[in-house]
Amino acid sequence: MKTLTFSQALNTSLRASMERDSKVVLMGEDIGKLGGVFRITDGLQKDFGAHRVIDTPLAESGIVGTAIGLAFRGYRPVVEIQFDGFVYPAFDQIVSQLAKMHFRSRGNVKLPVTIRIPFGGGIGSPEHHSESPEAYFAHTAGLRVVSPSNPQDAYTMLQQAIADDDPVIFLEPKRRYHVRGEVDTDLVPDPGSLYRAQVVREGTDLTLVAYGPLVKTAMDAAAAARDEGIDIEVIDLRSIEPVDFGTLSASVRKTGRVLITHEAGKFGGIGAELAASLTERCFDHLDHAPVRVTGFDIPYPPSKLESHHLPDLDRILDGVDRAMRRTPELLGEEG
Amino acid sequence: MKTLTFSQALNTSLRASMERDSKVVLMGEDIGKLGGVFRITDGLQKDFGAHRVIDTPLAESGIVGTAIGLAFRGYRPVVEIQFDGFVYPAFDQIVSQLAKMHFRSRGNVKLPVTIRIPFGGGIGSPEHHSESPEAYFAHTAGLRVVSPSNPQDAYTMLQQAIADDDPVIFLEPKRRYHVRGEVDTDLVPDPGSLYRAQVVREGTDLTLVAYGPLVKTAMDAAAAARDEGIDIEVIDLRSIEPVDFGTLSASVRKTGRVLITHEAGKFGGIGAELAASLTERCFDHLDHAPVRVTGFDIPYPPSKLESHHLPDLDRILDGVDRAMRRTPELLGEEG
Amino acid sequence: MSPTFDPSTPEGPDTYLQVIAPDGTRNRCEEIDEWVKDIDVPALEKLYIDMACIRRLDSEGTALQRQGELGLWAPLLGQEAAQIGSGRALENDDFIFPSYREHGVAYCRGVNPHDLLRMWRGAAPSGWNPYEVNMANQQIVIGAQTLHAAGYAMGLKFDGSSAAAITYFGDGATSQGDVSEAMVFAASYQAPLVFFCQNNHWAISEPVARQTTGHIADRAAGFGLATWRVDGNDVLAVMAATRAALAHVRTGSGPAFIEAVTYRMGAHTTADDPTRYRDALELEEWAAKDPLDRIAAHLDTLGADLEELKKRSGAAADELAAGLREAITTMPDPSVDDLFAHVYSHPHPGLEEQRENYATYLAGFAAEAQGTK
Amino acid sequence: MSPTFDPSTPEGPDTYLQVIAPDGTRNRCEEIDEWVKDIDVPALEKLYIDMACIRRLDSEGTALQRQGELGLWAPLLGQEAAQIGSGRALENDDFIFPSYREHGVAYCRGVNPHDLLRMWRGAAPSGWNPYEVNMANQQIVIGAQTLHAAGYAMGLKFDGSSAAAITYFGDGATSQGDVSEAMVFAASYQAPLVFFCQNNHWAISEPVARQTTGHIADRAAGFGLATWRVDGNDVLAVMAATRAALAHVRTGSGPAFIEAVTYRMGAHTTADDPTRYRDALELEEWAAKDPLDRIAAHLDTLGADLEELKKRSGAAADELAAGLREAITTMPDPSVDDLFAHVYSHPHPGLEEQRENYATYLAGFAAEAQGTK
Ligand SMILES: Cc1ncc(C[n+]2csc(CCOP(=O)(O)OP(=O)(O)O)c2C)c(N)n1
Ligand SMILES: Cc1ncc(C[n+]2csc(CCOP(=O)(O)OP(=O)(O)O)c2C)c(N)n1
Ligand SMILES: [Mg+2]
Ligand SMILES: [Mg+2]
Repeated sequence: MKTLTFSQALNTSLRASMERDSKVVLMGEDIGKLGGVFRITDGLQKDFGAHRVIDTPLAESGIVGTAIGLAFRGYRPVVEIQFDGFVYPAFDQIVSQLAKMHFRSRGNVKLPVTIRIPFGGGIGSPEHHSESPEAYFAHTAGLRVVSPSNPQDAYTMLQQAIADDDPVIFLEPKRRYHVRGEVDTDLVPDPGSLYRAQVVREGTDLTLVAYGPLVKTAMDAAAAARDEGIDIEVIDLRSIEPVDFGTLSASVRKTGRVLITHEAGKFGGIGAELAASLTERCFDHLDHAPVRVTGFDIPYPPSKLESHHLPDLDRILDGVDRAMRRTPELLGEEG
Repeated sequence: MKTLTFSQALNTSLRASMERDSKVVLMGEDIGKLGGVFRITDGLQKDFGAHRVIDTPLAESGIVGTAIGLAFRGYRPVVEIQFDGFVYPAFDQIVSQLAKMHFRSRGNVKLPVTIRIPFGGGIGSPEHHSESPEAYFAHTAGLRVVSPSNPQDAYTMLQQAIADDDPVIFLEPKRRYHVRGEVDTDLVPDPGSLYRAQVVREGTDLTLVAYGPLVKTAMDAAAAARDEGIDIEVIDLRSIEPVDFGTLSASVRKTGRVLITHEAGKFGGIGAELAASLTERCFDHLDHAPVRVTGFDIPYPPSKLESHHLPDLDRILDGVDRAMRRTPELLGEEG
Repeated sequence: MSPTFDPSTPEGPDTYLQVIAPDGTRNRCEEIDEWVKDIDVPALEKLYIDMACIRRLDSEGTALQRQGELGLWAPLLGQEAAQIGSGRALENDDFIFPSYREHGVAYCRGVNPHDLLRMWRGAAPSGWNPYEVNMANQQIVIGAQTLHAAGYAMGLKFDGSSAAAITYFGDGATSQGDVSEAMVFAASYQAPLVFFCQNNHWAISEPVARQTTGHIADRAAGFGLATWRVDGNDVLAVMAATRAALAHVRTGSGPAFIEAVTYRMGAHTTADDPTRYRDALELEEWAAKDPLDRIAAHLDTLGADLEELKKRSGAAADELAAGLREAITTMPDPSVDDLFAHVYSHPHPGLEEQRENYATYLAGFAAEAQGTK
Repeated sequence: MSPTFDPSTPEGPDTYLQVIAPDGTRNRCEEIDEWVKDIDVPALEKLYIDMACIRRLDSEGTALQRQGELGLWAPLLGQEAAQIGSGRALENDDFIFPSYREHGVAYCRGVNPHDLLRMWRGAAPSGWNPYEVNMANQQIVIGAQTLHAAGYAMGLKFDGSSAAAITYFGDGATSQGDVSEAMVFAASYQAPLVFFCQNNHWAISEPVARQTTGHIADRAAGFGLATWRVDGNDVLAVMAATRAALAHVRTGSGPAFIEAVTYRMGAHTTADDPTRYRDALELEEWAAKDPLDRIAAHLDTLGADLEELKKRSGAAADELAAGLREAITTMPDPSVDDLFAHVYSHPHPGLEEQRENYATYLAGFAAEAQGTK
């Protein structure tokens, strides 16, 4: 057991993956000497060389496209996209190439590419530095999408993602990078555990589903609700695609109420899929429609307004009150 | 009243827009002499000149990016993307620029750009020619997304989209291009009607929501269900973003059951948002969870398999049976 | 400081490298002559037969589409020299990243008839196993494959391999950002990659002048690539330039670029109607530069037995055509299982559910049909 | 056929156009001399004052960020000549599409202090109204603005306007597909657009050699653009080349490209630590090429009163700095309404609902705070 920050856990995890498999190469802008703008790759180029920690030209389509080519050749590239908002130039390569190559080649070509994206807001940055693009990727068949919420998962899940033969979009909640936690670097994770959700707090009254940056907020909300006599079960989704509906449904059947929270906009966000699927799966057990507490459907706002945009403890509790039918419904809704 | 095919209606609509406003310019690959691969712009370059019907270099990011620049200069560009699967190279320009410029410029810069995309399957094409990317755009704040299902709407909605000061993604159900229908070219549409859904068949037992290519299939399913004694209300969504929840909720509160169908994959598709929102809005009126009948979560399959992938009359009826609790639920679901 | 090139200038030995003129005479072409000095009459005859075979392959493709056996076909007519000249210059372990029109290159790779037609029939998303023939599957998204090639070539370099990568694309593709980025990456890492641009003058209905105001090869030079601009209808010039470019990239001196100036004599695809946008005169002009005729004329000057050659090439083409027809009649239709297979490399619970639900649904129909429902 | 350029070769009059040498001596530079023959001592002094002002603007930006008044700042230190030389070459109706570092160009446009700082403070997504100053808002997505500029310039051409467009971007940006596509489009339509690349040698931690193996200007030439490669620390050379390029594009002869070779003396942004990736020696080398010092030295040779000039420029800079500080203290924080305003240009029912629901939610807190809930 070591105490590591979230970013140290990722760094250690990359190092372990590179030591284990010489085909693992890192690619991205400024990941070499600088160690990446978030220092996740700090020291790795020094230790593994410029052919394994590859500073790339400034072109995201090029980065993902050449990562695909390297994977074609038997490499296992781990791409860093500098910020969430800069993944879109690579969208075509991700959606039409990375996601579809295994299907296109009838299983002949595997592309074990991991795309690491520091995502989400809360760090006071200008435009394009705080986005939550997970719904785009989750809607794309052929991709797997995961997001760790704590240093231990950061450590374990990243290695699992890299070891996976399918392309994985790995979303790192950047505002949690500095958070410290216990990390067992000897832990041998269950095979398949990468795609399992985790009940991080048991409860009986309502299921609260969060991932990445908001798991901590969800836990805080559950603690606060406890004081008001509401016993919340918190689930860390961990895998956004596939979703571990077994774990989710079991919880919702028990509690009868579910609240989903994410930073991304509401319309067509992951919350929509979770709400729709859980309604399909648990309709007769639901006491209230699934509630979504999300970012607004706006471009990510300037930093002086981001605290309004991001779901926080109060907004989650407000959602809980609605789910518990303690407050009036929103415009257009009914209880 | 004229009888026009869907494509003629679009062509006539473009012509009318160009005659009305000299700032309307068309841009795209092969839209000049060839008239586009679907001939939607047939004859327009001859009549309006190469500066108004602009054959572009083969680069979608370039097309959308320069359309933005033209709009900056006061033009009203209508972009044709040759096929759905070729819009992704332009994704960054659409999502980070087109969608956000009005917000970024604090309302100073309007980008009245219409992006026409022939979308959906059913025409026996190879990869990338049959996709349904609507969920990506609908999840993007700043864009409006519409899809006509018949020649009259094709004619009216396209002019409305072009006249709109916001960017509009205009999805044309390509497999319906050859369909004929009555078109009133003198019709003066209600302002705002572009974003309204339409009840195209009244019914009492179940609300069936479709858009674009599947409205016809939905109508056929409703007719078939009638024979089995089920009275289906069919709604043509027309506007995918914003959604006319007023019309939808009123119907669902009446019928208590809703089925949503689209060609796009299920996970994170528009059906998820509609199901989640309608559950929020009509929970106490629902007799069954909203049912989704959609494409599978796979890359669009080769043409010899596409009939399996595309929702058809039988699959919709199967969904109706589930919604009516006439057949067992699917794996993992409950009634 | 502005370029003075007019893309409509007539092409000839002044504007590109040419070894065999359209009338069959042999030019001296210092820049590349040495690379084909081993090509004697039998070797030339072999190239001729290859070109005749892929011309037949192409006409069979079009015919099969007309007969409804294929969903679509992208003709290569006119581009035989570009594809055979380059395809035959490659070593077996060189890896190819093609676009969708390189049936001739696939033929050089020994791709079998089933695999050649599978995708065009709509029976599968692709044809062959890339690793069996060292050639990636067809790429439909214009330009996307060039980045894969750049990455693969980076891998070759990291591995210390002596193999090279080559990527094929068209004149239209040069406008795509991906192609420029591929040049940036390949140059930045000095990767052993040959960019092979078949400038067939058209991107569907758009002439090459819409994509560039200068020579495509000059653009590549600006990215720091070694470049060759060759007569793409001259199989020897293409082979020579490709060999030269491959030799260049194998030394580790960075990527190379070949612009093969050729012409698409047919439609863009069987869904296209080129009479809407191009001039019959242009076609005539290019017909006079036919890749096969000029090699035949050249062989004639060397005293080869043309009649015998045409017999041999006809027989080879017939055999190929028979193989294609046989492949079509014996190709099984895909099954419902193929819908869900290979989306992921290991099970995905959501997709498994969809697969099982759909199987149950289909079984219901079967049961109904048998009256057991 | 391979380029022999080594990006680490020392720069000087052999590799770029230079009018004033670092030591203040005046070179003859035939290619562009004529374009600045009107620049007399008072005009030179004005350019010096401009550069001094934006250097102060820049140090104020950094200071304000350190004091927590700004969220971020992107220093332009070292790039004063590139920005003033080009910015002062423009006509008022020329339209600018900048990146994020062109504070100096915005200053030339007369953008007021509030608007200069608004975005960096995190108070709004952008600063000014583009149509008031003929300059688009800052662009953060690398290279994206070059396509907007190309489209705008196409519009200028369609309109028969005599104005031009200019777009600013960095050396790193040249790798982005969008920048290549912008050159393709601008060339294809012969649009009146000047591409202005500030090659400041670094893209955050990556040296320009990662992006290209040759001169950036040569790449542009390959796209058919008229190109000028100038000493970007020489305000006269930059002004001359920009005027020449503008004149070129205004004639309808197609787009132009300027590579201004300069150096980013500061950090990439206030969030960056350049000591992690670059050498102090390199900084020293470039400090010796300072854009202000060389103009002062040159003015000295012309007999100008330097002391008086520095007094004047100091006063102008002080005034600008005072304006910036005043702007910061008087800038209102954005309101919740700004969250929802301008997402669309006309009402959107879904967003309206969210806005109203959020207002109700906030009102609940206010009520609670007043004990009325
Ligand atoms: C990204 C993308 N955009 C558009 C298309 C549609 N399309 C298919 S082929 C083609 C023209 C290609 O021209 P070129 O690159 O010259 O190759 P050629 O067909 O002449 O071999 C176009 C526009 C596509 N396949 N991909
Ligand atoms: C598409 C995109 N990718 C990555 C980034 C992150 N980023 C911001 S500035 C920068 C370097 C830019 O270098 P250059 O173009 O040389 O401009 P300079 O900063 O030197 O002025 C990077 C990688 C971005 N803003 N946009
Ligand atoms: Mg072509
Ligand atoms: Mg730079």
